[in-house]
Amino acid sequence: MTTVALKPATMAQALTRAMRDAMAADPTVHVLGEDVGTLGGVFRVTDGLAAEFGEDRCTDTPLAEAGILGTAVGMAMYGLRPVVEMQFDAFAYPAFEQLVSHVAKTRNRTRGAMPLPITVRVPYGGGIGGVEHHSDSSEAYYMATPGLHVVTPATVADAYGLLRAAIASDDPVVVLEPKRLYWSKDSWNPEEPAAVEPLGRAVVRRSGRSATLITYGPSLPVCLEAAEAARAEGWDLEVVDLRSLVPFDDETVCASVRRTGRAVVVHESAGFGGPGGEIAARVGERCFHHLEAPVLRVAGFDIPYPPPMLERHHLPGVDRILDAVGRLQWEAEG
Amino acid sequence: MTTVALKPATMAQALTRAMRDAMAADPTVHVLGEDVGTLGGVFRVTDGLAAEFGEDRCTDTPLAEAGILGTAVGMAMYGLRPVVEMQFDAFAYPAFEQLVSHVAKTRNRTRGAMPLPITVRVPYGGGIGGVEHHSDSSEAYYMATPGLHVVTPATVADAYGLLRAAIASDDPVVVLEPKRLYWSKDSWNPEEPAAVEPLGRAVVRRSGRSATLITYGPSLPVCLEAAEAARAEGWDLEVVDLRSLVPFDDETVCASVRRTGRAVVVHESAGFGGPGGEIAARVGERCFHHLEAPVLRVAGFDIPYPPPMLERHHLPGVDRILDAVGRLQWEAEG
Amino acid sequence: MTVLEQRGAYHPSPPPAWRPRTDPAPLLPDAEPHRVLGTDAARGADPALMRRLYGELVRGRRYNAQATALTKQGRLAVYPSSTGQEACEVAAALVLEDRDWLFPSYRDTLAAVARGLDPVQALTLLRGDWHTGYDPREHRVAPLSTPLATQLPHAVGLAHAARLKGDDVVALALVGDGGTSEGDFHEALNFAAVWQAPVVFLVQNNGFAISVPLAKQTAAPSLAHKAVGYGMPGRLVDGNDALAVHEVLADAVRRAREGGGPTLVEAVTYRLDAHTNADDATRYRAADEVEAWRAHDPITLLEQELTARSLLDEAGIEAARADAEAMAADLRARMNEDPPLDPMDLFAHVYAEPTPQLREQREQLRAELAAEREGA
Amino acid sequence: MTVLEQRGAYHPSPPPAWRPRTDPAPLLPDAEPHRVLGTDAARGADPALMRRLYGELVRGRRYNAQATALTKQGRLAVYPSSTGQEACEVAAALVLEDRDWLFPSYRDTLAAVARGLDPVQALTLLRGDWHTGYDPREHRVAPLSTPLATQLPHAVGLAHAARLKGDDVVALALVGDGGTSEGDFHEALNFAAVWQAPVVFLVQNNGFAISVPLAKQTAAPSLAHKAVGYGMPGRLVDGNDALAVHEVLADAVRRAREGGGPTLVEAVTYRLDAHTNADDATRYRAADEVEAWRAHDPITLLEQELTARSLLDEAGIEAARADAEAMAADLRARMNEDPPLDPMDLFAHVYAEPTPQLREQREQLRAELAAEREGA
Ligand SMILES: Cc1ncc(C[n+]2csc(CCOP(=O)(O)OP(=O)(O)O)c2C)c(N)n1
Ligand SMILES: Cc1ncc(C[n+]2csc(CCOP(=O)(O)OP(=O)(O)O)c2C)c(N)n1
Ligand SMILES: [Mg+2]
Ligand SMILES: [Mg+2]
Repeated sequence: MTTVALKPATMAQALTRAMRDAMAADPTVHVLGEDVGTLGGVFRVTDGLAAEFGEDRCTDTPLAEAGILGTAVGMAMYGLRPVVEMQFDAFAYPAFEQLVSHVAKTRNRTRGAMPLPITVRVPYGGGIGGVEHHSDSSEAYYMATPGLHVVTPATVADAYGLLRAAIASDDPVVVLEPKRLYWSKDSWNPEEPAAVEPLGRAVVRRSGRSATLITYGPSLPVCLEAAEAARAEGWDLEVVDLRSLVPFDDETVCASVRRTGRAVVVHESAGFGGPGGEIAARVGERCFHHLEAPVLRVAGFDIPYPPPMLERHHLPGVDRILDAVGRLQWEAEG
Repeated sequence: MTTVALKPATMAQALTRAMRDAMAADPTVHVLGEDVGTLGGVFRVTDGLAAEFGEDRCTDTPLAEAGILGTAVGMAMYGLRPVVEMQFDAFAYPAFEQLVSHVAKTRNRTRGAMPLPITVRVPYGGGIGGVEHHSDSSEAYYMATPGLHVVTPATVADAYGLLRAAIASDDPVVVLEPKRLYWSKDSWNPEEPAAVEPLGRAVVRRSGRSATLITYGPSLPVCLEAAEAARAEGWDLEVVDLRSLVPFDDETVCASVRRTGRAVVVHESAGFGGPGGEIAARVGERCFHHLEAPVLRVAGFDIPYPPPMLERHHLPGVDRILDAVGRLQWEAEG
Repeated sequence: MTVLEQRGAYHPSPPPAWRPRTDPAPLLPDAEPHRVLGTDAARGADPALMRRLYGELVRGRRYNAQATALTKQGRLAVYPSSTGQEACEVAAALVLEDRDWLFPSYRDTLAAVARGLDPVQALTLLRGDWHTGYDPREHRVAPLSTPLATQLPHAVGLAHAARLKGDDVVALALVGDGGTSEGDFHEALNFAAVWQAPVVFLVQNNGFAISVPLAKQTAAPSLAHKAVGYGMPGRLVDGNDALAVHEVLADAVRRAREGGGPTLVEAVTYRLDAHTNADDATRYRAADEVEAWRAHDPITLLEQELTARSLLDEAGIEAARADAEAMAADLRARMNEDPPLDPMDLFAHVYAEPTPQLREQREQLRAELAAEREGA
Repeated sequence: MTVLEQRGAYHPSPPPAWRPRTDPAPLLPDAEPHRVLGTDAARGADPALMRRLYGELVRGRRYNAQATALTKQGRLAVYPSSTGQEACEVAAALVLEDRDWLFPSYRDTLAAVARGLDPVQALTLLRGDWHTGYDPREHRVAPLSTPLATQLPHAVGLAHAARLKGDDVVALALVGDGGTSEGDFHEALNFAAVWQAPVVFLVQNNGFAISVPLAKQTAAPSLAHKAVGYGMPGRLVDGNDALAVHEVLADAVRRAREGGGPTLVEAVTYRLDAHTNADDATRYRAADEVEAWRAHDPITLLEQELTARSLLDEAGIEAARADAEAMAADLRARMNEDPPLDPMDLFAHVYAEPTPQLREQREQLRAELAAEREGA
């Protein structure tokens, strides 16, 4: 094995590369969506694919999300592997019926005779100063839909690995791409075969003994920053990056919480009815006797996503995370 | 006050009566949906409204759910109070974008200048032998959408009271009507003014000391039955009927759990990402030091709703509830 | 040149040089529904096809009656009958080649059966032992679609995929008059036209969407007129004239196969039975309306033509009936047996590999069932 | 008789007596977009209207330039310019009575401004201090709609409600060529036609949906042809001819007001700027295409007509420019001030009464802000 120099790349570039490699490796992989062809997508994530593989492989569709996902279902029925781009989180809602009633259920409906290997890419979340409908965190909707896999990368390498794994999966996978990490950079070697992550594995991003921050996607960098800041308060925080919301990696999460005895779930999606409820409930069920304090949640408020000038007050930041850590009943410890 | 003889009625009749009374009291109340007029709805819940109030007040729409909810938004903008019927749970999905991006957000979007007093009635849940798409429990989607109220009656009186309150509310309310309770009967006095329940209040349906069953809608009768059966095992179960999922009545729920020290959340919606996660997490956060055992959940499996002949295996029944109660670490108690 | 590039580059021109993208005239349906039976054109029709259609219509009518009877015996959860619409169902099935695909709605089990599916398999959804009783790829019949119009984009996507692969495959999708109001109808037809996908849309306009009559569904001159707005031809046909439906569909299928793109066909027909066995049609329509349509029965129409041309005699009619009876008897017998059920199937097909969570739940159910068996 | 009953009872008839529900001929758009400027018809036009339109076009162009400039200075989060489309924006605003309602899309702040809204209020969404900066009921301007075509059913519902109340109100809804592909477009137009709602749909076909040209959006002869499928008239107009747009819209509004039902108008125009300030239009279109459209500029077209008819001279042109400059200077000055912001607003309008959960969260934020202030 030759040593390959690691090259810095953005998450957007890693996602592009994942599609390119998948298209080159498998002629049944097709990309479709609004503006994905000539323009290369409004985030340029499909940049160059139409030029390299032609318009039939990377197709600008009419402006109709149910139509995009619905035709993708038909294409998958005929043996293709469609990769669909929804332009923004809130613009995936028109496709909700196709997603819930067909994409998620067709394998089961046909007793496995007709799996639908469809990847649905959804740029999601806030923090980019977008106007209304451009910053929704919609993961709760997808998590509550049996039949879907739901993954969300937080690092450049995972963006590549999870998207490759999603496209390779014989089941539908919703890939939630954190918009505000699109331009985050990292050194990363796409030639490394290990770059293709299996779906369903969480990872400990930072080891610590005091408490566990359970997070994913756009909130990972915030949690890592909080963990650094927590050292000043004498807390040594562990940070778990879920990467896959469905299936959920109980093993990694619970192993961490059993070790630390305390946990805070962090995400920017609204708290009520959000992913954190499921996560905190699971941890509560499975780690009850290891818990020194209730599992707390730091989440976006239960409000429609705010306008750009107010979003910083909504998004969980370092202070709000540290505040929650501070409420983990430390006095009760010793 | 004269004494009025209580008359037995079905939940469906109480819902009809609620709309009739609201329409008689307020000329801005309009009912619209598929087959709600001449036919009186496939469940006959709007029976007689078109005859009594005319086709303009109770309108058969074209077959298009986004169109129904979207036009209801426009009607509400002009000062009407539309009551929309979605024919079955899964057939509300085409209206998802209108619901999430407009119905839930317009008051906030306009700083309160343009509230949308829309009631969205959704017959939901299984247990009626319906074929696919006729038995979905979709409450997790609505709960995760800030700006919506979400209520679900489990009794005949609440069906009337909650629907009246929903129609009277200046905010959008999703009324989840448990299909399998449509024909449940109860003695009930619609003349009683107290019949109009305020939104957001849970109620203790059965007092007990051993543990709390937290439930709502279609699972309430099952929980009450389980509580009866539990007596044989020596457990005295309290049963809380949430009635309102949004807003959530932390007070009533937590008061009960603090008293009993043990809790099981019961619903037929899929467990993962379902309402029970939020509920268990809240109870865990708020009642941590009162809990003798982890908050457990009894829910539908994480699968697409099964075909009629297999649904009984999916739906939480008495045995599955008692089994969970049995796992509440009783030995640890004394 | 790729398939999609064939549609030609976009050369926008300022209004002074504006011209329509497509000539609308050939897209417009004729003023009257196309008819063959009872007209001179019927004389040119292929006797073998006519006999074949006749046999299938008679079987179809019997199949509908049998399935409805099975609901009364609790052997089907529900049955949406296509009685009165058999000409559409049967023509849709017969017009396709083996390699083509059929996309039925929940009302179209008969089309699936006429295409060759075992009726017991076709009825699985409505019997309630599973959602789909056949392998769609084996029969090239998509699962019956319950959410209205959602199957239409599937048909477009499949047809498009086949064309991309260079396969000579046409998709035919069925939808009701009510279904044309759904957004998915619109999006599917638009995608089909833009992509020039080899797909045929057959709207069975049976006058009602459950209780809602056509006048509350649309104000269009006809449903076929919707085609113009997508740039595809719209065709109007007497949906009770099996020969006419077959002819119009055959034209559309040929056109699609030759790369001419999609067609929208509206077949004007009538649902003689209630919406389903659970529906009470007297609440929203008068008996005389139903009777008027009975006088235009698809079987009678074809039978008259066949007997007038001496292509069918009493014996032939008898034979068709006997064949239908045999099918019904077999169906009855097999539906009267309880289908095999395995509760573990609930977990088997949600994903290729069950998630850890599903594995846990599977074990829970397994234990419960074991306890149940012990208790029993 | 109720409003909805007026459409008449449903009398279905078997195919032998089939007839179209509506005569399609009058619904079809003309073969050429309607034009007034530069034709004999312009001579009959009202000079006052022409001058008014001209003044607004000049203001509109300046408004677009100013708003785009504000994005560069970080004073707007984003701006989707309507440069080149001012004739549509302005005519849509001017054609309405005070009591009528306008339903703009995200691109149509200019229409709102031409209707009389304070530009600072109209730009609130794009500035980013709140989602809507005005009370829709005060101005009868619905919030700018970002999810494409979702505002169309709102317009239908509002117009229908007004009609039910006996009010003489028309709703005019704006949508782009791309938006016509959405299911909501279809459902809205169908509801409007079935209910005969007093609503006018104006499609600004500016050739592109972001990067996607019309040829990838539709294969229809024109977007106006979509009207036929709903049973409403479709009208095609040169969208850069302000007089023509105004005339066609005025006809449609009058028709709607008189109970004649909805109309679909397609205005053929062109987006001269990029999709938004964040877009790079050179990635998907050539400079000469843009130049060809510049030669058909809505302001020049009207200016030529006005000067040819001596309704406008250099001084008049100067005055219009000066007026536009003053508006721009005022807008610039006010947008350069930071808008007042109160984070507590996040909780104030989610519901009429905040839920207990929101009250908790509000207190949390209040405490955080207090701590922040102390820390600072
Ligand atoms: C999206 C959706 N909405 C509502 C329904 C409930 N529903 C089932 S059949 C039906 C009427 C369908 O009418 P039409 O399309 O004319 O078909 P037909 O029943 O006449 O064959 C309705 C409203 C559904 N199945 N799917
Ligand atoms: C439902 C939905 N899908 C996608 C988008 C993202 N988007 C914003 S503008 C646009 C193109 C709109 O094109 P068109 O309707 O022609 O209007 P124009 O921008 O030309 O005015 C797209 C795809 C959106 N806003 N809403
Ligand atoms: Mg029908
Ligand atoms: Mg456009």
